[in-house]
Amino acid sequence: MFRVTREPIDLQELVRHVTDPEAGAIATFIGTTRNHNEGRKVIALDYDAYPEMAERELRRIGAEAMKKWKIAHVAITHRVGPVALTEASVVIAVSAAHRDDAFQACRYAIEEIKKTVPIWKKEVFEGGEIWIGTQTGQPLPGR
Amino acid sequence: MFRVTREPIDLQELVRHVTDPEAGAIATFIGTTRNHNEGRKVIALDYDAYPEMAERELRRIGAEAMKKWKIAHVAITHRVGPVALTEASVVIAVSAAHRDDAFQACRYAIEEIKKTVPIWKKEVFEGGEIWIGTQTGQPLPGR
Amino acid sequence: MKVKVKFFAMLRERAGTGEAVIDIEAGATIGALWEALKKNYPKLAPVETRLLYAVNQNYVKADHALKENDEVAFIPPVSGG
Amino acid sequence: MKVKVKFFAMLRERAGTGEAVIDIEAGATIGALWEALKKNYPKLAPVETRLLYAVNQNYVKADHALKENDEVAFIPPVSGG
Repeated sequence: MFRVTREPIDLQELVRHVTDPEAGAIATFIGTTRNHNEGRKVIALDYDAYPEMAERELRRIGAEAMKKWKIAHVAITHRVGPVALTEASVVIAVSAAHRDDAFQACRYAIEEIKKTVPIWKKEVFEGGEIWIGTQTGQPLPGR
Repeated sequence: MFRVTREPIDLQELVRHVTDPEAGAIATFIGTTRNHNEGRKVIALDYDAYPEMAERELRRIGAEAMKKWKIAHVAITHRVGPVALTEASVVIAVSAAHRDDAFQACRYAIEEIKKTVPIWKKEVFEGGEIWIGTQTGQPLPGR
Repeated sequence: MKVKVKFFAMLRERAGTGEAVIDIEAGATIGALWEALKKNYPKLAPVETRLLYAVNQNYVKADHALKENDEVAFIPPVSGG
Repeated sequence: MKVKVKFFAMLRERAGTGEAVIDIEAGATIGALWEALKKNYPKLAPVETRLLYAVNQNYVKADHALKENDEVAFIPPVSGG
Protein backbone atom coordinates (compact mmCIF):
# COMPACT_ATOMS: atom_id res chain seq x y z
CA MET A 1 0.00 0.00 0.00
CA PHE A 2 1.66 3.16 -1.23
CA ARG A 3 -0.46 6.25 -1.04
CA VAL A 4 -0.43 10.03 -1.24
CA THR A 5 -3.48 11.50 0.46
CA ARG A 6 -4.92 14.80 1.66
CA GLU A 7 -6.59 13.09 4.64
CA PRO A 8 -5.07 12.47 8.09
CA ILE A 9 -3.06 9.24 8.03
CA ASP A 10 -4.51 6.24 9.84
CA LEU A 11 -1.50 4.56 11.48
CA GLN A 12 -3.56 1.56 12.54
CA GLU A 13 -4.61 0.93 8.96
CA LEU A 14 -1.00 0.75 7.79
CA VAL A 15 -0.07 -1.58 10.64
CA ARG A 16 -3.04 -3.82 9.83
CA HIS A 17 -1.94 -3.85 6.23
CA VAL A 18 1.54 -5.24 7.04
CA THR A 19 0.45 -7.58 9.84
CA ASP A 20 1.14 -11.18 8.85
CA PRO A 21 1.24 -14.43 10.87
CA GLU A 22 4.63 -15.16 9.26
CA ALA A 23 6.11 -11.90 10.55
CA GLY A 24 6.78 -11.30 14.25
CA ALA A 25 8.22 -7.79 14.00
CA ILE A 26 6.72 -4.53 12.78
CA ALA A 27 8.74 -1.32 12.71
CA THR A 28 7.02 1.97 11.98
CA PHE A 29 8.16 5.50 11.43
CA ILE A 30 5.90 8.51 11.85
CA GLY A 31 7.06 11.93 10.74
CA THR A 32 5.15 14.67 12.53
CA THR A 33 5.08 18.44 12.20
CA ARG A 34 7.47 20.04 14.63
CA ASN A 35 7.07 23.54 16.08
CA HIS A 36 10.59 24.69 15.25
CA ASN A 37 13.12 24.33 12.46
CA GLU A 38 16.48 26.03 12.08
CA GLY A 39 15.56 28.70 14.60
CA ARG A 40 12.17 29.44 13.00
CA LYS A 41 8.92 29.05 14.95
CA VAL A 42 6.84 26.80 12.70
CA ILE A 43 3.08 27.31 12.59
CA ALA A 44 2.17 24.60 10.07
CA LEU A 45 3.49 22.70 7.09
CA ASP A 46 1.88 22.62 3.69
CA TYR A 47 2.92 19.86 1.29
CA ASP A 48 2.72 19.94 -2.48
CA ALA A 49 3.19 16.75 -4.50
CA TYR A 50 3.21 15.17 -7.90
CA PRO A 51 0.86 12.50 -6.61
CA GLU A 52 0.97 9.89 -9.38
CA MET A 53 4.76 9.99 -9.59
CA ALA A 54 5.12 10.15 -5.79
CA GLU A 55 3.06 6.98 -5.39
CA ARG A 56 5.15 5.33 -8.08
CA GLU A 57 8.35 6.33 -6.27
CA LEU A 58 6.98 5.07 -2.94
CA ARG A 59 6.20 1.75 -4.60
CA ARG A 60 9.72 1.62 -6.02
CA ILE A 61 11.20 2.26 -2.57
CA GLY A 62 9.05 -0.53 -1.13
CA ALA A 63 10.17 -2.91 -3.87
CA GLU A 64 13.83 -2.06 -3.29
CA ALA A 65 13.45 -2.63 0.44
CA MET A 66 11.97 -6.06 -0.33
CA LYS A 67 15.07 -6.86 -2.37
CA LYS A 68 17.53 -5.61 0.23
CA TRP A 69 16.03 -7.20 3.36
CA LYS A 70 13.95 -10.20 4.28
CA ILE A 71 10.72 -8.39 4.94
CA ALA A 72 7.11 -9.45 4.54
CA HIS A 73 5.25 -6.22 3.71
CA VAL A 74 5.75 -2.48 3.45
CA ALA A 75 3.13 0.26 3.58
CA ILE A 76 3.84 3.96 3.13
CA THR A 77 1.43 6.87 3.19
CA HIS A 78 2.44 10.50 2.70
CA ARG A 79 0.02 13.26 3.44
CA VAL A 80 -0.17 16.43 1.31
CA GLY A 81 -1.85 19.79 1.79
CA PRO A 82 -1.77 21.55 5.16
CA VAL A 83 -0.56 19.47 8.10
CA ALA A 84 -1.06 20.93 11.57
CA LEU A 85 1.49 20.73 14.38
CA THR A 86 1.94 17.20 15.81
CA GLU A 87 0.01 15.60 12.93
CA ALA A 88 1.68 12.94 10.81
CA SER A 89 3.00 13.92 7.38
CA VAL A 90 4.36 10.45 6.62
CA VAL A 91 3.88 6.97 8.06
CA ILE A 92 5.91 3.88 7.15
CA ALA A 93 5.18 0.36 8.40
CA VAL A 94 7.38 -2.66 7.68
CA SER A 95 6.83 -6.23 8.85
CA ALA A 96 9.43 -8.99 8.93
CA ALA A 97 10.10 -12.32 10.56
CA HIS A 98 13.02 -10.72 12.39
CA ARG A 99 13.23 -7.25 13.89
CA ASP A 100 16.60 -6.36 12.43
CA ASP A 101 15.20 -6.50 8.90
CA ALA A 102 12.10 -4.53 9.88
CA PHE A 103 14.12 -1.73 11.50
CA GLN A 104 16.64 -1.46 8.68
CA ALA A 105 14.06 -1.43 5.91
CA CYS A 106 11.95 1.16 7.75
CA ARG A 107 14.98 3.38 8.18
CA TYR A 108 15.93 2.93 4.53
CA ALA A 109 12.43 3.91 3.41
CA ILE A 110 12.38 7.26 5.20
CA GLU A 111 15.88 8.14 3.98
CA GLU A 112 14.86 7.34 0.38
CA ILE A 113 11.60 9.24 0.65
CA LYS A 114 13.51 12.36 1.57
CA LYS A 115 15.77 11.92 -1.46
CA THR A 116 13.61 10.97 -4.42
CA VAL A 117 9.86 11.25 -3.86
CA PRO A 118 8.39 14.34 -5.60
CA ILE A 119 6.85 15.94 -2.54
CA TRP A 120 7.66 19.43 -1.30
CA LYS A 121 7.28 20.93 2.11
CA LYS A 122 6.37 24.57 2.57
CA GLU A 123 7.10 25.77 6.04
CA VAL A 124 4.72 28.41 7.34
CA PHE A 125 6.52 30.18 10.15
CA GLU A 126 6.12 33.35 12.15
CA GLY A 127 6.94 36.08 9.67
CA GLY A 128 6.85 34.19 6.40
CA GLU A 129 6.86 30.95 4.49
CA ILE A 130 9.49 29.01 2.62
CA TRP A 131 9.72 25.99 0.33
CA ILE A 132 12.13 23.65 2.10
CA GLY A 133 14.90 22.30 -0.10
CA THR A 134 14.51 24.75 -2.97
CA GLN A 135 15.83 27.73 -1.06
CA THR A 136 19.04 26.08 0.00
CA GLY A 137 20.60 25.38 -3.38
CA GLN A 138 21.76 22.06 -1.94
CA PRO A 139 22.89 19.54 -4.56
CA LEU A 140 20.42 16.88 -5.56
CA PRO A 141 21.20 13.19 -5.45
CA GLY A 142 22.97 12.33 -8.69
CA ARG A 143 20.93 10.45 -11.24
CA MET B 1 4.13 5.28 30.27
CA PHE B 2 5.48 1.84 31.13
CA ARG B 3 2.87 -0.80 31.52
CA VAL B 4 2.26 -4.54 31.78
CA THR B 5 -1.30 -5.41 30.90
CA ARG B 6 -3.53 -8.38 30.12
CA GLU B 7 -5.53 -6.34 27.59
CA PRO B 8 -4.80 -5.93 23.86
CA ILE B 9 -2.30 -3.11 23.39
CA ASP B 10 -3.58 0.15 21.90
CA LEU B 11 -0.79 1.31 19.56
CA GLN B 12 -2.48 4.63 18.94
CA GLU B 13 -2.55 5.36 22.67
CA LEU B 14 1.23 4.88 22.94
CA VAL B 15 1.85 7.07 19.92
CA ARG B 16 -0.41 9.77 21.35
CA HIS B 17 1.50 9.54 24.59
CA VAL B 18 4.87 10.30 22.95
CA THR B 19 3.58 12.87 20.43
CA ASP B 20 5.12 16.27 21.14
CA PRO B 21 5.30 19.48 19.09
CA GLU B 22 9.04 19.56 19.84
CA ALA B 23 9.58 16.12 18.31
CA GLY B 24 9.23 15.49 14.58
CA ALA B 25 10.05 11.78 14.54
CA ILE B 26 8.33 8.82 16.17
CA ALA B 27 9.71 5.30 15.82
CA THR B 28 7.67 2.37 17.02
CA PHE B 29 8.27 -1.33 17.35
CA ILE B 30 5.48 -3.88 17.54
CA GLY B 31 6.24 -7.49 18.42
CA THR B 32 3.51 -9.81 17.18
CA THR B 33 2.85 -13.51 17.60
CA ARG B 34 4.28 -15.46 14.70
CA ASN B 35 2.93 -18.80 13.47
CA HIS B 36 6.30 -20.55 13.46
CA ASN B 37 9.43 -20.72 15.57
CA GLU B 38 12.44 -23.00 15.18
CA GLY B 39 10.48 -25.40 13.02
CA ARG B 40 7.49 -25.56 15.37
CA LYS B 41 4.01 -24.57 14.26
CA VAL B 42 2.95 -22.04 16.88
CA ILE B 43 -0.72 -21.87 17.89
CA ALA B 44 -0.50 -19.11 20.50
CA LEU B 45 1.81 -17.52 23.03
CA ASP B 46 1.08 -17.24 26.73
CA TYR B 47 3.15 -14.76 28.73
CA ASP B 48 3.82 -14.87 32.46
CA ALA B 49 5.33 -11.86 34.23
CA TYR B 50 6.42 -10.39 37.50
CA PRO B 51 4.34 -7.32 36.72
CA GLU B 52 5.57 -4.83 39.34
CA MET B 53 9.21 -5.60 38.65
CA ALA B 54 8.64 -5.74 34.89
CA GLU B 55 7.13 -2.25 34.91
CA ARG B 56 10.05 -1.05 36.99
CA GLU B 57 12.51 -2.55 34.48
CA LEU B 58 10.63 -1.01 31.56
CA ARG B 59 10.86 2.35 33.29
CA ARG B 60 14.59 1.84 33.84
CA ILE B 61 15.06 1.02 30.14
CA GLY B 62 13.16 4.17 29.21
CA ALA B 63 15.31 6.27 31.54
CA GLU B 64 18.52 4.79 30.12
CA ALA B 65 17.37 5.50 26.58
CA MET B 66 16.73 9.12 27.61
CA LYS B 67 20.33 9.32 28.82
CA LYS B 68 21.83 7.72 25.73
CA TRP B 69 19.92 9.60 23.02
CA LYS B 70 18.25 12.95 22.57
CA ILE B 71 14.69 11.75 22.73
CA ALA B 72 11.52 13.42 23.96
CA HIS B 73 9.38 10.56 25.28
CA VAL B 74 9.26 6.78 25.51
CA ALA B 75 6.25 4.55 26.06
CA ILE B 76 6.38 0.78 26.40
CA THR B 77 3.55 -1.67 26.97
CA HIS B 78 3.99 -5.42 27.28
CA ARG B 79 1.02 -7.70 27.20
CA VAL B 80 0.78 -10.83 29.37
CA GLY B 81 -1.53 -13.83 29.39
CA PRO B 82 -2.57 -15.51 26.13
CA VAL B 83 -1.74 -13.61 22.94
CA ALA B 84 -3.31 -14.89 19.72
CA LEU B 85 -1.49 -15.09 16.38
CA THR B 86 -0.78 -11.66 14.82
CA GLU B 87 -1.65 -9.81 18.03
CA ALA B 88 0.92 -7.54 19.64
CA SER B 89 2.82 -8.79 22.68
CA VAL B 90 4.91 -5.63 23.02
CA VAL B 91 4.73 -2.09 21.66
CA ILE B 92 7.42 0.57 22.01
CA ALA B 93 7.03 4.19 20.89
CA VAL B 94 9.85 6.76 21.00
CA SER B 95 9.67 10.40 19.92
CA ALA B 96 12.61 12.65 19.17
CA ALA B 97 13.45 15.84 17.34
CA HIS B 98 15.52 13.78 14.90
CA ARG B 99 14.76 10.37 13.47
CA ASP B 100 18.17 8.87 14.10
CA ASP B 101 17.71 9.18 17.87
CA ALA B 102 14.15 7.82 17.70
CA PHE B 103 15.21 4.74 15.70
CA GLN B 104 18.24 3.97 17.84
CA ALA B 105 16.43 4.34 21.15
CA CYS B 106 13.53 2.19 19.92
CA ARG B 107 15.92 -0.51 18.82
CA TYR B 108 17.78 -0.32 22.14
CA ALA B 109 14.53 -0.70 24.10
CA ILE B 110 13.46 -3.93 22.42
CA GLU B 111 16.94 -5.44 22.80
CA GLU B 112 16.98 -4.56 26.52
CA ILE B 113 13.44 -5.84 27.07
CA LYS B 114 14.52 -9.23 25.79
CA LYS B 115 17.46 -9.27 28.20
CA THR B 116 16.28 -8.01 31.56
CA VAL B 117 12.52 -7.62 31.93
CA PRO B 118 10.99 -10.44 34.02
CA ILE B 119 8.49 -11.68 31.46
CA TRP B 120 8.35 -15.22 30.13
CA LYS B 121 6.91 -16.56 26.94
CA LYS B 122 5.30 -19.99 26.78
CA GLU B 123 4.96 -21.21 23.26
CA VAL B 124 1.91 -23.37 22.62
CA PHE B 125 2.64 -25.37 19.50
CA GLU B 126 1.21 -28.37 17.73
CA GLY B 127 2.11 -31.26 20.01
CA GLY B 128 3.14 -29.43 23.16
CA GLU B 129 4.19 -26.31 24.95
CA ILE B 130 7.48 -24.91 26.10
CA TRP B 131 8.78 -22.01 28.19
CA ILE B 132 11.07 -20.12 25.86
CA GLY B 133 14.47 -19.29 27.31
CA THR B 134 14.36 -21.69 30.23
CA GLN B 135 14.68 -24.81 28.14
CA THR B 136 17.77 -23.70 26.30
CA GLY B 137 20.18 -23.35 29.18
CA GLN B 138 21.50 -20.25 27.46
CA PRO B 139 23.64 -18.04 29.68
CA LEU B 140 21.99 -15.00 31.17
CA PRO B 141 23.39 -11.52 30.81
CA GLY B 142 26.00 -11.08 33.54
CA ARG B 143 25.01 -8.91 36.47
CA MET C 1 4.18 18.86 -31.15
CA LYS C 2 2.36 19.39 -27.87
CA VAL C 3 3.52 18.28 -24.45
CA LYS C 4 1.85 18.64 -21.06
CA VAL C 5 3.99 20.41 -18.48
CA LYS C 6 3.46 20.16 -14.72
CA PHE C 7 4.71 22.66 -12.18
CA PHE C 8 5.03 22.00 -8.47
CA ALA C 9 5.89 23.86 -5.29
CA MET C 10 7.99 26.96 -5.97
CA LEU C 11 7.66 26.46 -9.73
CA ARG C 12 3.88 26.22 -9.47
CA GLU C 13 3.82 29.56 -7.66
CA ARG C 14 6.18 31.24 -10.12
CA ALA C 15 4.43 29.90 -13.20
CA GLY C 16 1.09 30.85 -11.69
CA THR C 17 -0.32 27.49 -12.77
CA GLY C 18 0.16 23.81 -12.07
CA GLU C 19 -0.20 22.67 -15.63
CA ALA C 20 0.28 23.97 -19.18
CA VAL C 21 0.17 22.56 -22.68
CA ILE C 22 3.21 23.72 -24.60
CA ASP C 23 3.94 23.66 -28.30
CA ILE C 24 7.55 22.79 -29.07
CA GLU C 25 9.46 21.50 -32.07
CA ALA C 26 9.37 17.72 -32.53
CA GLY C 27 12.25 15.91 -30.87
CA ALA C 28 13.18 18.76 -28.53
CA THR C 29 15.00 17.71 -25.37
CA ILE C 30 13.51 18.33 -21.96
CA GLY C 31 16.42 20.69 -21.27
CA ALA C 32 15.46 22.75 -24.34
CA LEU C 33 11.83 22.79 -23.14
CA TRP C 34 12.95 24.34 -19.88
CA GLU C 35 14.78 27.10 -21.73
CA ALA C 36 11.64 27.75 -23.80
CA LEU C 37 9.49 27.85 -20.66
CA LYS C 38 11.66 30.51 -19.12
CA LYS C 39 10.62 32.77 -22.01
CA ASN C 40 6.90 31.94 -21.65
CA TYR C 41 7.02 32.32 -17.85
CA PRO C 42 9.55 35.04 -17.07
CA LYS C 43 9.32 34.40 -13.33
CA LEU C 44 10.84 30.97 -13.91
CA ALA C 45 13.99 32.54 -15.33
CA PRO C 46 15.57 33.48 -11.97
CA VAL C 47 15.14 29.94 -10.62
CA GLU C 48 18.63 28.95 -9.63
CA THR C 49 17.95 25.74 -7.78
CA ARG C 50 18.96 22.54 -9.52
CA LEU C 51 16.04 20.77 -11.17
CA LEU C 52 15.48 17.14 -11.96
CA TYR C 53 13.44 16.17 -15.00
CA ALA C 54 10.63 13.65 -15.26
CA VAL C 55 8.78 12.38 -18.31
CA ASN C 56 5.64 10.33 -17.86
CA GLN C 57 6.45 10.07 -14.14
CA ASN C 58 9.97 8.71 -14.49
CA TYR C 59 13.15 10.61 -13.87
CA VAL C 60 15.13 11.32 -17.08
CA LYS C 61 18.28 13.22 -18.02
CA ALA C 62 18.33 16.76 -19.50
CA ASP C 63 19.08 15.41 -22.99
CA HIS C 64 15.98 13.20 -23.03
CA ALA C 65 14.08 13.75 -26.30
CA LEU C 66 10.39 14.48 -25.87
CA LYS C 67 7.51 12.92 -27.77
CA GLU C 68 4.03 14.17 -28.61
CA ASN C 69 1.73 14.21 -25.54
CA ASP C 70 4.49 13.47 -23.05
CA GLU C 71 3.74 14.49 -19.47
CA VAL C 72 6.74 16.55 -18.44
CA ALA C 73 7.62 17.71 -14.94
CA PHE C 74 10.40 19.83 -13.51
CA ILE C 75 11.31 18.62 -10.06
CA PRO C 76 12.86 21.08 -7.61
CA PRO C 77 14.80 19.52 -4.72
CA VAL C 78 12.29 17.35 -2.91
CA SER C 79 11.54 17.81 0.78
CA GLY C 80 8.95 15.24 1.73
CA GLY C 81 9.00 13.20 4.91
CA MET D 1 12.20 -14.65 59.90
CA LYS D 2 9.57 -14.77 57.20
CA VAL D 3 10.07 -13.82 53.56
CA LYS D 4 7.61 -13.81 50.67
CA VAL D 5 8.75 -15.88 47.70
CA LYS D 6 7.38 -15.46 44.17
CA PHE D 7 7.53 -18.11 41.46
CA PHE D 8 7.07 -17.43 37.76
CA ALA D 9 6.82 -19.33 34.51
CA MET D 10 8.43 -22.78 34.72
CA LEU D 11 9.11 -22.31 38.46
CA ARG D 12 5.47 -21.41 39.11
CA GLU D 13 4.40 -24.63 37.43
CA ARG D 14 6.94 -26.74 39.29
CA ALA D 15 6.24 -25.19 42.68
CA GLY D 16 2.50 -25.53 42.04
CA THR D 17 2.02 -21.98 43.34
CA GLY D 18 2.94 -18.41 42.44
CA GLU D 19 3.66 -17.29 45.97
CA ALA D 20 4.71 -18.73 49.33
CA VAL D 21 5.69 -17.39 52.73
CA ILE D 22 8.85 -19.13 53.90
CA ASP D 23 10.43 -19.27 57.34
CA ILE D 24 14.22 -19.06 57.19
CA GLU D 25 16.97 -18.18 59.64
CA ALA D 26 17.66 -14.47 60.02
CA GLY D 27 20.36 -13.16 57.67
CA ALA D 28 20.18 -16.09 55.26
CA THR D 29 21.36 -15.30 51.73
CA ILE D 30 19.03 -15.59 48.78
CA GLY D 31 21.22 -18.42 47.48
CA ALA D 32 20.65 -20.33 50.74
CA LEU D 33 16.90 -19.71 50.45
CA TRP D 34 16.92 -21.37 47.04
CA GLU D 35 18.63 -24.45 48.49
CA ALA D 36 15.99 -24.57 51.24
CA LEU D 37 13.18 -24.21 48.71
CA LYS D 38 14.40 -27.19 46.75
CA LYS D 39 13.70 -29.29 49.86
CA ASN D 40 10.19 -27.81 50.35
CA TYR D 41 9.35 -28.11 46.64
CA PRO D 42 11.11 -31.24 45.35
CA LYS D 43 10.11 -30.48 41.75
CA LEU D 44 12.31 -27.39 41.88
CA ALA D 45 15.39 -29.52 42.55
CA PRO D 46 15.94 -30.66 38.94
CA VAL D 47 15.84 -27.08 37.66
CA GLU D 48 19.10 -26.69 35.85
CA THR D 49 18.56 -23.38 34.12
CA ARG D 50 20.52 -20.44 35.48
CA LEU D 51 18.46 -18.24 37.77
CA LEU D 52 18.76 -14.58 38.59
CA TYR D 53 17.70 -13.33 41.99
CA ALA D 54 15.51 -10.36 42.86
CA VAL D 55 14.71 -8.83 46.22
CA ASN D 56 11.95 -6.25 46.49
CA GLN D 57 11.90 -6.06 42.68
CA ASN D 58 15.58 -5.37 42.14
CA TYR D 59 18.13 -7.79 40.83
CA VAL D 60 20.65 -8.90 43.50
CA LYS D 61 23.55 -11.37 43.72
CA ALA D 62 23.33 -14.86 45.22
CA ASP D 63 25.08 -13.74 48.41
CA HIS D 64 22.53 -11.00 49.13
CA ALA D 65 21.41 -11.29 52.77
CA LEU D 66 17.66 -11.33 53.25
CA LYS D 67 15.62 -9.32 55.74
CA GLU D 68 12.28 -9.95 57.39
CA ASN D 69 9.34 -9.52 54.96
CA ASP D 70 11.51 -9.24 51.88
CA GLU D 71 9.79 -10.04 48.59
CA VAL D 72 12.04 -12.57 46.93
CA ALA D 73 11.85 -13.82 43.34
CA PHE D 74 13.80 -16.36 41.34
CA ILE D 75 14.05 -15.27 37.75
CA PRO D 76 14.54 -17.90 35.05
CA PRO D 77 15.99 -16.66 31.76
CA VAL D 78 13.53 -14.03 30.54
CA SER D 79 11.86 -14.28 27.14
CA GLY D 80 9.61 -11.25 26.77
CA GLY D 81 9.27 -9.20 23.63
